[in-house]
Amino acid sequence: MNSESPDAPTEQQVQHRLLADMIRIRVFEERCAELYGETKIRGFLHLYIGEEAVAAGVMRCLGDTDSVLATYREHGHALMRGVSAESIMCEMFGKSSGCSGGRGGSMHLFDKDCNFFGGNAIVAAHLPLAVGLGLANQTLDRSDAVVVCFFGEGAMAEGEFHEALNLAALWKVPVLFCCENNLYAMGTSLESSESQTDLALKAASYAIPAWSVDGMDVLEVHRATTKAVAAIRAGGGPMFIEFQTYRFRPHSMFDPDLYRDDAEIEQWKQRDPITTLEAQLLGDQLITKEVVEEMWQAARAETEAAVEAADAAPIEPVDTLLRHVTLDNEVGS
Amino acid sequence: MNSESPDAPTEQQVQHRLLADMIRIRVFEERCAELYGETKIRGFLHLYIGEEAVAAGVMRCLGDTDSVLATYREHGHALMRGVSAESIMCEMFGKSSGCSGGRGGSMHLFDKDCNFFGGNAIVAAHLPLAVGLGLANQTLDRSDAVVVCFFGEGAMAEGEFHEALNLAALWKVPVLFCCENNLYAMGTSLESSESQTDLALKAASYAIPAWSVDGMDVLEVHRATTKAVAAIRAGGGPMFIEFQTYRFRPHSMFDPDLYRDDAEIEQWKQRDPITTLEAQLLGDQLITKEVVEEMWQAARAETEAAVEAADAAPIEPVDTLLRHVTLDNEVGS
Amino acid sequence: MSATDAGNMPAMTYREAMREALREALAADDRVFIMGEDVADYGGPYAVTKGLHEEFGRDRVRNTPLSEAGFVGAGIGAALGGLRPIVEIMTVNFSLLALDQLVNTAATLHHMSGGQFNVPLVVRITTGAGRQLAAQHSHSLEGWFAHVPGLKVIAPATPEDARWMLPTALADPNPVIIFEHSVLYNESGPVGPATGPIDITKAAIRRAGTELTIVASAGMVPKALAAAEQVAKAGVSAEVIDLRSLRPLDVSTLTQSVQRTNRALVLDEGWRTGGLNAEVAATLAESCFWSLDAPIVRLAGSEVPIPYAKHLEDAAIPQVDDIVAAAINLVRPEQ
Amino acid sequence: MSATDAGNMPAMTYREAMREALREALAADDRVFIMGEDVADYGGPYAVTKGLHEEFGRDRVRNTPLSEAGFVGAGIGAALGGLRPIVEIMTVNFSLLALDQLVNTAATLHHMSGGQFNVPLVVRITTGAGRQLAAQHSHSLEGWFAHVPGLKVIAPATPEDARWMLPTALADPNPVIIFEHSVLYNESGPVGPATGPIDITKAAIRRAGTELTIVASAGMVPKALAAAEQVAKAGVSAEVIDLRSLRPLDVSTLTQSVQRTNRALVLDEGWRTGGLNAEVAATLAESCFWSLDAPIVRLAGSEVPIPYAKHLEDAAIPQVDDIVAAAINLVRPEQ
Ligand SMILES: Cc1ncc(C[n+]2csc(CCOP(=O)(O)OP(=O)(O)O)c2C)c(N)n1
Ligand SMILES: Cc1ncc(C[n+]2csc(CCOP(=O)(O)OP(=O)(O)O)c2C)c(N)n1
Ligand SMILES: [Mg+2]
Ligand SMILES: [Mg+2]
Repeated sequence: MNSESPDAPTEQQVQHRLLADMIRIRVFEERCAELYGETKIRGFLHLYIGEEAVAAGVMRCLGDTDSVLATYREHGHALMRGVSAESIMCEMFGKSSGCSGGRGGSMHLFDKDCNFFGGNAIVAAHLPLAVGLGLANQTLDRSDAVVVCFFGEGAMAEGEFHEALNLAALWKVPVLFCCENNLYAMGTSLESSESQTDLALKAASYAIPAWSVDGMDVLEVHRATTKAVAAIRAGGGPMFIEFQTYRFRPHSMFDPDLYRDDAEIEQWKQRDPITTLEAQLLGDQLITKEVVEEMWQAARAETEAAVEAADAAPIEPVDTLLRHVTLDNEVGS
Repeated sequence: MNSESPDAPTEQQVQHRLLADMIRIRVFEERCAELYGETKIRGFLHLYIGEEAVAAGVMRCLGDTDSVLATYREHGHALMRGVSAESIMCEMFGKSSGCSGGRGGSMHLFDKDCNFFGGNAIVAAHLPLAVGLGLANQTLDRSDAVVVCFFGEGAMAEGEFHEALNLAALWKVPVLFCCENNLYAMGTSLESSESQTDLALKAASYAIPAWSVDGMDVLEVHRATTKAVAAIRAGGGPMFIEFQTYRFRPHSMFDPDLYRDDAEIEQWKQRDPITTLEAQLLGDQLITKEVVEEMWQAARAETEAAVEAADAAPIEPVDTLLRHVTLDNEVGS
Repeated sequence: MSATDAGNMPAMTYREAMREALREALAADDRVFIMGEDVADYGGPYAVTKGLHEEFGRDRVRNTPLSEAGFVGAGIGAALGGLRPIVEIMTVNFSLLALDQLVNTAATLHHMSGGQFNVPLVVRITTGAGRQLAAQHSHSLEGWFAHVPGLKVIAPATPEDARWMLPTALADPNPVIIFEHSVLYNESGPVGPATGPIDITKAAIRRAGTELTIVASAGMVPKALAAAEQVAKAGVSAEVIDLRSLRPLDVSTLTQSVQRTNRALVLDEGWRTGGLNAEVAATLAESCFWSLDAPIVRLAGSEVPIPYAKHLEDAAIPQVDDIVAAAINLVRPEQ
Repeated sequence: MSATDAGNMPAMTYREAMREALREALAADDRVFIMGEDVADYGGPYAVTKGLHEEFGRDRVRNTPLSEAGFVGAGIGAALGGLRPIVEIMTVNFSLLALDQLVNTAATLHHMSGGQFNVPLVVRITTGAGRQLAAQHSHSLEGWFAHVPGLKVIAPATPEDARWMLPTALADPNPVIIFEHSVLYNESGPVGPATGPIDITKAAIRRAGTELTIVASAGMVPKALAAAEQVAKAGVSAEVIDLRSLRPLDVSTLTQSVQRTNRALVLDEGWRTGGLNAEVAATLAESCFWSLDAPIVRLAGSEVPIPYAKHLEDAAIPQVDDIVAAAINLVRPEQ
C-alpha cells in the first residue's frame, strides 16, 4: 500500500477505495447496533459511527509488515486491517470461528495474520505495548515496519500514556500514535479531562513531532498519515497525530447520552465523513451515483453474509473452557 | 514567615537565617553518614548534601497552615519544617520517640503538628496526595494555605506525576510543585529519563505556570518561591518550579556511584550552596566569620544533642507490634 | 432482620439503595464528596450516582479524567486534609492502576507515621462477571484487598446492606473498600429504616441450616440462597453465611456455624487458587479441625480469564447448579 | 542433587548465580535483553546486573526511566514482537504500579486472542523484608501473582536454582515472574553445571523427615532448614519442602509428603490472611484430610506494614525460633 511503489493507485482510485472503506465500516456497525438490540451481540459494544475516516484513512497508508493496536472501539480498525467481517461477526456472536475464538468479544478482536494486536479495553494500556513492538522492530532490523497505535483523547490523561510517549521518544521507536479525539471520554468532555486541550501541543511536549488533522476528512487523514508514516520509515522516530472527530452514537449501548446537546451532535453529523466525501466526489464528477450505490450494496452483502455465517457457526464446547490460558511449550496450543 | 507582614525580617536577617538553615541540615546529615557507618542508622539513607538551598529557601516562604510533602530524601525538609532534630534522629535509630514512632525510619518522617505529611518512598506517589490536600484546602475555605510538594526530576517520568499535574491544573488547586533536579535518578541521568529535558517547559505543557531556578543559590530559591507562593495564595492555582541542583553524595549509602565523573562532582562542589553564600555574605561584609562559626557550632551542638537523646531513648516493646495498623473508631489509637 | 419485618419494608434495588446512601451522606456532611470517572453527567458506569450532581453540584459529585492512580491518590490527600471522599473505581480490573496508592500509601500511612495520620477514605469498586464483558472487565480481585493490613474491605450483597453499610464505612477513620458486584445492581429487596450505626465487620447468617455451611459473598450470596432452597427439596439442610466483611473476616460466626454443621462449602467467584476462598477454607480447617465430618469443599471460579461467550462465561464461574451438586455431594456423598 | 555432588561444585552467591544466568542468556540469544531501572551503570539496585552493560551494550542492558507500567508494557510489546525481554522491577511494592500490565494484559492476551498471541516475557522482582527498608520496600506479595491464570510464578531459593531456573523461564512461551528475596542475594551455595532444561514447576524436598512437613519458599527456605536442624536435636524429624514454583503449585509433592508425615507447618513471610500460605494450607487440608493428625499450622507475617525498627521488623516476620517452637508444638503438643 506504499504510495511510492510503481504500481501505486491513482488519486481517484484512492478516493474510491476510501469511500468504499468507510461505507463498509458504517454498514457493518449499523448492523451491529441492530444485532445488539436482538441480543445476538452482548457485553459492551462501542460503535465507531462518525469516526470512520480515521481508521480508513490511516490504515490505507500501511503495509503488511506494519502492526496495529487499537482500543475497544475497534471494529473499523479490524475491518480495515484485513480481519474478515465474518470472523469479527462470529467473534461478537461468541462463536469459536470468531477472530478471537469467541473469547474476546467486541472489545478484544485479534488477528495475528494481519498483525492486528487487539482490541484492548484498559484505556491507554496498549500504548506501552506499541513502544515494545516498535523496539522489537528496531532491534530485529525490521526498520521499515511501523507500529500504529490508536487511542481516544481520554486516554491521554492516563499515566500509561505519559510513560509510553516518554519511552517512545527516548528510544526513538518507529511508532505512530493516532489520537482519535472525539471530544468525549464516555460522558467526560475534553475540557474536564485535559488541562491542555491542544493535544498536538501536549504530545509535542515529549519532543515528538505532532500534528492536528481534520478527522472527518478522510483524504486529509490519508495525506497526513502518508507523510508521517514515510517520515517514520525514514528513521524519524515516533510521531503523533490528533484526528479531530466525533462519534455520532452514544459511548456504548448502555450510555443514555445525557452529557451533550442534540444540537452539537447534529452539527457534527453535517460533517459526516461518508456523505461529505460522496458529495465531493459526485460534485467533482469523480464518481457516479451507481458506483456509490454499488459500494453500499457490496457492504450490505458482506455484512449480511457475515451475520449468516455467525448465526450458523457452532459454539465451542464447554469442556475446552480451560484452553488458551497458558501456551504449552510443545505445540501451538 | 510571610514576607509582607509588618514585622517581616530584614533582608540581612533572611540571609543569615538561610545560611544557618543550610548549615543545620549539612551538619545533621554529615553526622547521619557517620552513624550509618556505625550501624546506628540502618535501612536506606538518602542524603541531601549539596541540595540544602532548596529545602531551606522554599520552606522559609511558608506559614504554619501550609502543608509539605517530600520524598525519602527528606531530612532537610523535615528539619526546615520544624520537626526537631532529636525526633528525626530518634526515628532513624528506630526509637519510639522518633517522629514516626520508629515505624518509618529515614524514608518516612512524619509530623502532624508541622503539617509535614512525609516522607514517601514510592517515587511520585505523593504528588496525587498533594492535589488532594490542595482540594481539601480549596473546599474547606482555607484559601490561604498552600501545599508544597517536593520530588526529584526522576519522578517526572512516572505516570503519577502526569496524572497529578493534570488534575491539579484542571482543579486549580493551591499546590506548589517543587522539582529538585539533581540530574540523576539513582544512576540514571536526566537525558535517559526524560525526552524533554527542559523540565519547566514540560510542566508548562499542563497549562501550569512554571519556572527554572538555580537551586544552588538559596537567595534565588527564596525569591522565586516567595513570588510563586504569593501567586498561589492569590488564587493563581498550581505552579511548578524546577530547582537545578546536585547531590554531592551517592544516591544512598548502597550506591557505589559508578555513573558519573568525579570531575562533574567536583565542578558542582565549587557551587556548594553553603560556601557560596558564606563567601558572598563575608565579601559583602554582611556577616562576620564569628557569626558563621557560631552557626556551625550551634548546628553541631543540636546534632550531638539529638544523637545523645536518640542513643538514650528506649525502643518500643515488641508486644505493641500491631499498633497503628488501623485506627480504632473510639480513640486516637 | 426477620422475614416478617421485611414484609413491611419498601423494596428497592441495590442500585437505588446505594444511591440513597450516597445522597444521605452528601446531605448530612459537607465534607463528603464523590469523585470518579463519569460520576456526574453520565451517572456512573452503572448509573449508581445518576442525578446526584444535579442535587449537590459538580464539586461534590466530581468527574475525574481517566487517571485511576491520580484520583485515588487525590482522595487519600483529601482525606488527610479533612474531607470525606467517596472515590469510585469503575471496575476492579481498573483498580490495579490505583493499587499502589491503596496498598503502599492508604494502607500504610497510619502505621508509617506512628499513628499520627489516618486516611478516612471510602473507595467503591464494581466487581465480578456475568455480563459478558470479558477478561478486562470481569474479574473478582477483592481477595487481594482483603490481604492488606490497614484496609477494611466490605461487600454488601443485599439492598439493605448497600443502604446501610456505607454510613458506617464513612464514619470509619480508616480506608474502607466497598465491593459491589455488578449483577446485584438490579436486584430488589426490602430496605429497612435507619436503626443506628451497624457493625460492618460481622458476617450474616442469611439462612439457617444444620447439615452444611455454605460460605458466600457478594454475587455468590443470591446463588447460594437459591441453591440452599433447592437442596432443601432434596432433604439437605444448608446454612448460608454472607461474609459481608472480607477484612476483617468474622471468624467466630464462621467457626460457630461449621462447628454445628460439621461441613463447609466455600464459594468464591474469583479464581480458586489463592483466592479469598483459600483463606476461609484454611481458617475453618484450623478452627473446626476436630468437628469436620468431611474435607471442606471450595467451589470457585475456573482458572481462566473470563471469556466473552455467554456459555463459557457461565461455565467459568460457579452457578446455582454447581452449588447444588457440590452441597449434595458433600452431605450425601453416596448419592 | 545429593549432598555428595554438592561437595565438588563451585560455591557462588545467589547474586552471582543469577548474574551468570543472565550473562549466559544474553550471550546465547540475541533476542534476549534486560530492561529496568538502573540495570546498566548502577548495576541494578542489588548489583545483580552489574557489569553486564559493559559486555553487552546499553541496548541489551537497557536503563529505563522511572515508569514501571510503561516499561513492563514495553516488555510485553517487545515479547509480542519477537524479542525475549527480561524485565527487572526493583521491589515488589513498586510492581503494583505495573500490575495492570501484568494481570490485565500479559496474563490475558493469549486467552483473549483465542490462542493467537503469547507473551514470552520474564519479569524479575525483588521481594521480602529483613533489611529495615520499612513499609514501602519490604512486602511479600508474590501470592497475588500466584493467583493469576496465565502467569507462571517461580521463586528460586538457592544459588543453584537462581542459576538454572532462568533458562527454563526464558524458554517458556508464557509470562514468567521470578521472585528473588533480597536477603538471599548474599547467600552462598554450590552451583552445578548445566544438566539440560530443568522443570520449573516442581517443588523440591530440601530435607527429608518423617514427623512433619515444613512448607517454605524464597526467604523462608533457609530459615526452615535451620529450624529443622534445631528440632532434630530435640528429636523431631522435619521434612522441608521448597515450593520453588508458586504457580502452578506442585500439589502432588506436597500431598505425598504430608500423607507420610501427617502434619504440616506452612510458612509464609507475607501477611497471613489471604497469603499463599492459605492456599497451601487449604489444599493440604483437602488432599490430606484423612491423614492429618493435627490441624495444619500456618506461620506467617504479622498483619502489619513492615516497621523500620530492627526488633519490630524481626518480630513481624517468622524467625527460626518461631519455626522451631511451632514445629515442636505441632509434633509434641504436650511439651
Ligand atoms: C483504565 C480504564 N479506566 C476506565 C475505563 C472505562 N472506560 C472505557 S472507555 C472510557 C472512555 C475512553 O475515552 P476515550 O479514550 O476518549 O476513547 P473513546 O471511547 O472516546 O473512543 C472509559 C472511561 C477503562 N476501560 N479503562
Ligand atoms: C516507584 C518507584 N520506583 C523505583 C524506586 C527506587 N528508587 C528510589 S529513589 C529512585 C530515584 C529517584 O530519582 P529522583 O526522582 O530524581 O530523586 P532523587 O533521588 O534524585 O532525589 C529510584 C529509582 C522507588 N522508590 N519507587
Ligand atoms: Mg474520546
Ligand atoms: Mg534526581
